[in-house]
Amino acid sequence: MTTTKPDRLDEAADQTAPALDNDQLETMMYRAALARGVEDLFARWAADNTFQGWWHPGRGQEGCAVGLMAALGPDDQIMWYHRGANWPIARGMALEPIIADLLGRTNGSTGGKGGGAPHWVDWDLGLIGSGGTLGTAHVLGGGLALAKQVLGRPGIAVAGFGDGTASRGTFHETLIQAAAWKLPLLYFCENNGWAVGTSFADSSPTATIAERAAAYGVPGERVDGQDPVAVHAAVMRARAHIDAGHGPALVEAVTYRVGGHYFGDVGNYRPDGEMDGYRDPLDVLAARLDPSVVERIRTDADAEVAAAAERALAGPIPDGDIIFDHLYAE
Amino acid sequence: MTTTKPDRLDEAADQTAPALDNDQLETMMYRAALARGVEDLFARWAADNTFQGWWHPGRGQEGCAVGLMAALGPDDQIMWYHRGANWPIARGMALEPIIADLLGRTNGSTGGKGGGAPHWVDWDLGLIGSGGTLGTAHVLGGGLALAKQVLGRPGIAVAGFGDGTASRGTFHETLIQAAAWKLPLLYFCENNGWAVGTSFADSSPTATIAERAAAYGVPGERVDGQDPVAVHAAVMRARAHIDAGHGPALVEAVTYRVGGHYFGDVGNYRPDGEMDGYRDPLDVLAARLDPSVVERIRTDADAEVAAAAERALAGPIPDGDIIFDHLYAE
Amino acid sequence: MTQQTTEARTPRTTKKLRYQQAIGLAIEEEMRRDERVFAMGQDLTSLGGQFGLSRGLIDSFTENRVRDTGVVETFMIGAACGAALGGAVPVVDITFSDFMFIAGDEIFNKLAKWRFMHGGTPNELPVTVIAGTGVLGGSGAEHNSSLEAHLLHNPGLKVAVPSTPADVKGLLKSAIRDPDPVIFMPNKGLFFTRGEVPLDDDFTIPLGVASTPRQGDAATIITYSGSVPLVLDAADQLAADGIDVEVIDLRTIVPLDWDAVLSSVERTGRAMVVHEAVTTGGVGAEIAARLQAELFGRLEAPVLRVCGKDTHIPQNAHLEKYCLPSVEEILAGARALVSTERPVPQPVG
Amino acid sequence: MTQQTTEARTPRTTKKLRYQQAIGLAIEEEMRRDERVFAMGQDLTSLGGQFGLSRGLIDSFTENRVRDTGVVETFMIGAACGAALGGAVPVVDITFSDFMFIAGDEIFNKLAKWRFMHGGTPNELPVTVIAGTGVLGGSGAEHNSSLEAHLLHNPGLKVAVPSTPADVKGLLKSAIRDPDPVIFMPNKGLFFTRGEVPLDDDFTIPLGVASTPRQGDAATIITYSGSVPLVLDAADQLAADGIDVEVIDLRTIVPLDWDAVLSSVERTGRAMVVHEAVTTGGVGAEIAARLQAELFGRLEAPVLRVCGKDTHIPQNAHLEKYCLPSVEEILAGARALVSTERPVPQPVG
Ligand SMILES: Cc1ncc(C[n+]2csc(CCOP(=O)(O)OP(=O)(O)O)c2C)c(N)n1
Ligand SMILES: Cc1ncc(C[n+]2csc(CCOP(=O)(O)OP(=O)(O)O)c2C)c(N)n1
Ligand SMILES: [Mg+2]
Ligand SMILES: [Mg+2]
Repeated sequence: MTTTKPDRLDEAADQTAPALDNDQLETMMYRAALARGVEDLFARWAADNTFQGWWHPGRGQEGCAVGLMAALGPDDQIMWYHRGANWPIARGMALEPIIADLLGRTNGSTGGKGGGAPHWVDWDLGLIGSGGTLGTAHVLGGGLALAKQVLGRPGIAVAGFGDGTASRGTFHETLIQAAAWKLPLLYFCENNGWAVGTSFADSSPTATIAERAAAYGVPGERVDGQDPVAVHAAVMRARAHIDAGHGPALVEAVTYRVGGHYFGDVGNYRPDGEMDGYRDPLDVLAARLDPSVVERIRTDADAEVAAAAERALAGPIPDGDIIFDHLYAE
Repeated sequence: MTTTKPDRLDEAADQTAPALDNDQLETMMYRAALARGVEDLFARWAADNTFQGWWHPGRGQEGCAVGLMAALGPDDQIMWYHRGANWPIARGMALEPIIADLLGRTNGSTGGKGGGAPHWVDWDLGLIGSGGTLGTAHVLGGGLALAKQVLGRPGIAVAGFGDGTASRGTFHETLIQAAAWKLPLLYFCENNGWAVGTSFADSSPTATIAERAAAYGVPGERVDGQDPVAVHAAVMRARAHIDAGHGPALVEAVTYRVGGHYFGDVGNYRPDGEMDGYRDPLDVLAARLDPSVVERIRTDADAEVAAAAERALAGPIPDGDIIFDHLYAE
Repeated sequence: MTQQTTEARTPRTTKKLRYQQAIGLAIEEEMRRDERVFAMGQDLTSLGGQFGLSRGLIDSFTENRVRDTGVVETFMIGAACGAALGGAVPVVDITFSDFMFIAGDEIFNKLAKWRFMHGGTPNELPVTVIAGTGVLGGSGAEHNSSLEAHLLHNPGLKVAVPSTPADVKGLLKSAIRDPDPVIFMPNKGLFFTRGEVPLDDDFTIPLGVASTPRQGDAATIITYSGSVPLVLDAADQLAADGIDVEVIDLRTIVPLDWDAVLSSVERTGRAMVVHEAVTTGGVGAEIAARLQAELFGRLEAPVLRVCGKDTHIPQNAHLEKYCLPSVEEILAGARALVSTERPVPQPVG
Repeated sequence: MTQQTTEARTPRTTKKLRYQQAIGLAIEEEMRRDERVFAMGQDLTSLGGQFGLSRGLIDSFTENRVRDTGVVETFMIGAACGAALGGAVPVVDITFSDFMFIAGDEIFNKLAKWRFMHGGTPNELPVTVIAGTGVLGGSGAEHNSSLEAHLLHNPGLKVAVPSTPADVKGLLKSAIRDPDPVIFMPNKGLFFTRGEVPLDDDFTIPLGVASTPRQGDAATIITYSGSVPLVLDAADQLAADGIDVEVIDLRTIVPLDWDAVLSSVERTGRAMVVHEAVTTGGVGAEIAARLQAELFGRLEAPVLRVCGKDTHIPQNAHLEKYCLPSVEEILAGARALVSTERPVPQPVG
């Protein structure tokens, strides 16, 4: 696996892409549609103050998560990060606990602790959680991979992060140690070109994140994050390396932050023409399926989102005394 | 500037080495001899408990510091690290305050605060100090370079560190920001093959530290640290890059830790034959000079060390109340 | 009865500003005054930082003096320390004070210990770290801790915790001019409060001098930062019942104005501490420990702490109020405090 | 009169061990008992860590379970947290407790807050961090801080501070078995002290139970870690003068055994706290604050703190003694404490 230049993304993916069958593509389409439906819902709710907190929209980045998750198995564990709800949804987590967490209800996956920018968790799916300080996923994801190696358990650990977070010291300390120990760790970077108001192009000393992997003797590949099939293929290549016992790998999915950093950020720092060439990942995926199937999938997904939203809203607001819960084991 | 393999070190150096005149070589020889004399002194004093504390011998690594300092100018500022006294001595700092610091006397450069593994400082020489936690030199050295850029002041900042310390997150955060801002910063790594009892060869995922610089779009060069002239040449190349406004550069000087990690560490974890091929940097330097000159230099250096040791020992032990000094500005 | 801060020289003029704006104003004035001052932080040029504290700064100065960093907190603080050693005067916006732990070595070891370790060379280390404290609705356990007690327990740093826009300006300007590292902690919950701010660009408030926004004899309430408005509100309600409490706003935690605290409590004989930080091991513990030692036998009641609960702030904004001291708790505490009778000395054993 | 710890079931046999060795023994026993337990740290296989705490461990286990890390402190703690989430039971040797600030985010935010933020999923987070406290002659300001008060002020962690080899073994085994993250702080100044250690491999000491190595009625001295031997020495000298003080060794700071502290001080009416950490904002502040609140009017004298000076530990080993509480200071404090007369209540104002 070598670093590919952005302009060669599609060819690189096509060369070695393992086939995705139609069922898999439909599942991917369905989850992408759910994720988009939740994005739409949260945008409405943010605008009318149905929830309080800081929502970081993931709109436009659904393709990364959907492609990634299609390449993961049941033993894999995931440390995701702050943007959107794409990761848990693409992994197949139920919507009610996702939505209820945002609303701060007890039927949320954190039992009422969550809200706004939630820390969704679904233990059985290997959705271990996320930290509020950037760089958490590197060290904790590295630890999940370490546990697998120590205990001889199958699967890999995924650490998800953005382009800005690649600068954190934890990126470095974890990758160097994971490479030395050959831990089963996938670094999955969604490079959406922005860290709040700081552009990757203006602030990065390298053209890509992927090329930085070489400093750790680790393979790094850049892929078009708008194409879930290409992402899937890149992750499959990375995990072949990891599964063979060669240690960590890095995939950089190039994507777009369609909205603001958080809901309410108008983004007037963004240059004109930035979105030129933008492809909606749902359209890219839809093009691989029969239009009538896509139509049905989107209708079904919208219905599931609406039903889950209703159930989520019906959940109770937690009592004040839960603030003392979960500080220590019960 | 490109990464050179260890076996090509000498040729690379010879290709572009700026000439060092005889005076410079004699100064280098003199300072190397002083550094070795201080090493010998401290080893005796450690053995007979003349001082308390943790001395990290720098024996065998004198060539790195002497070569580096020969390439620095009066405006340059230095954050050095824990090993030996080679750095301040090679920079030309007076011996009495160096030795008295080790002894914990008030005529030490830290006025009696220091001792054992001291934090020598000589403001006028740009010897700003050192931290006790590894990785300090990266961030603080980066800050010195930043001040130069902000204030438009001449010179470069040097951050010194060992091979083990290259793994710290501060290495990464500083180099990425320094590269983005094109700060006048030199990373100078003394790779002595060991971090306490952990060997670089066994624990590093890359063959060199130098090659890691590419992840930051920064030139990295590996050089034979036993040859002060080669080190000087490499640093001159690095600083040409920095002085031209292109931002940071990294030099990795390959050297040997002749002694234990600290005085008293017997190093029974070290493999046989490790020191095969070891060249004493003083011999390497001496070979470039007239033997009689070398003889005189070493005699003079020994005399200076002995005289400084005597003055240092005559210094008073500080009063207890200095523990409250220097917490805040006076 | 609210007292004017005494340090304000008769200001030429004042202007009603948001707390948040006073930060940008102070930085801008100090950057004009001293060429060595520069600002760095994440997104300063695009947003004025995550909290917009320095919005507009980039219009007045070059990118050389208003710097956008990456997500590199150890560099931000460590390089500020290094830049101060190099002769510059950095103002670093680390946004949430919780991130001080990311740069924990740089804050607690470098900034606090460097000069001590190096025998006072250099004498000055003028770094200002802006580290938002208090609670920003819905930003969760890793963004809302109040950490001033950690700084109090680690010598070598100064700590400012302003409660009004005028204090923000006066204290921040003092912090930037101060030769020591200052952790300046604006309270995120006060960002949108407004108040008159002196426009005099030499208006400063010395570090280490508390204010007394209300005088009274019934008891002393010692507080600071986001708790000050709550305490003043409670004090108004108590006054309506004829209970006149004295309110001391510490304004800085290091140095802590012990003279103001001790002389007030000596007079009132009753003391309560109110802060948002977790009760156990908080600043209130030190104040209680010191008061009971220095005024033993002169206190009419034990020193009471009405402080943050011993837990973290959940992400769910709805739960935040349960974690923090409320006006009701302050009122109840104050009523209990003023009605406590000193127990008759009892035989021990 | 020294009291046997009550928790030791009649041990099959004991052995005289160095404090330091008891650490390795506890880790080894727990690694045999539970396959999920593994150790990591710098130079574990070559040296048993910087302090030799786990010397010989690599002879009994594979490198899969005894791991040498690089100089990667954020990884060491963060990955321990992640590994515990992944089902392993890590024991991490971070050597000097000062380095906790390097991994400050991982200690104060991740280990302490993760389960809280995730609604108690998972319930358990069994991480043991070995973080040497106290003073190791000549290792300087960044290697000798006593940081337990920072941990007390940050809910979600447990903290052990043993003073004897037997307590080391009993508490460390409890820490490794505990479902919560425990910061286990051996005192570097005690490494070479010796004591009888039960060899029973089920010998544990519960976290949160103080010991009372000496009983007495004249006053209560509350202490822990490296200060315990000094206090016991002082207590012996006081006993020779007919003053019998009670000595409480807290053994853990979180949970803190308030029952033991309160019931003793209620009986003696006089209390002193002795610890190496900086006085201001230390554990002594919390104890004093709590005692004056709960035993108001029942204390014969103010709670006295004889603790570390408000400064850092210089590199110069000769100066260390000036920073730490000494037997002389403890003696002087105790004598003043037992002779204080409660002042006659005075009119206030
Ligand atoms: C350690 C830390 N620094 C700063 C922040 C504030 N912050 C939250 S998200 C964000 C931008 C991160 O950018 P990137 O990693 O590219 O992810 P994106 O938001 O683009 O998905 C920042 C700076 C934080 N939460 N943690
Ligand atoms: C952050 C930190 N971690 C660990 C240590 C303990 N320590 C002191 S020197 C050293 C080895 C450093 O190795 P290297 O960087 O190669 O320098 P060398 O000692 O070989 O000169 C270690 C681990 C420390 N002082 N600071
Ligand atoms: Mg981004
Ligand atoms: Mg080394």
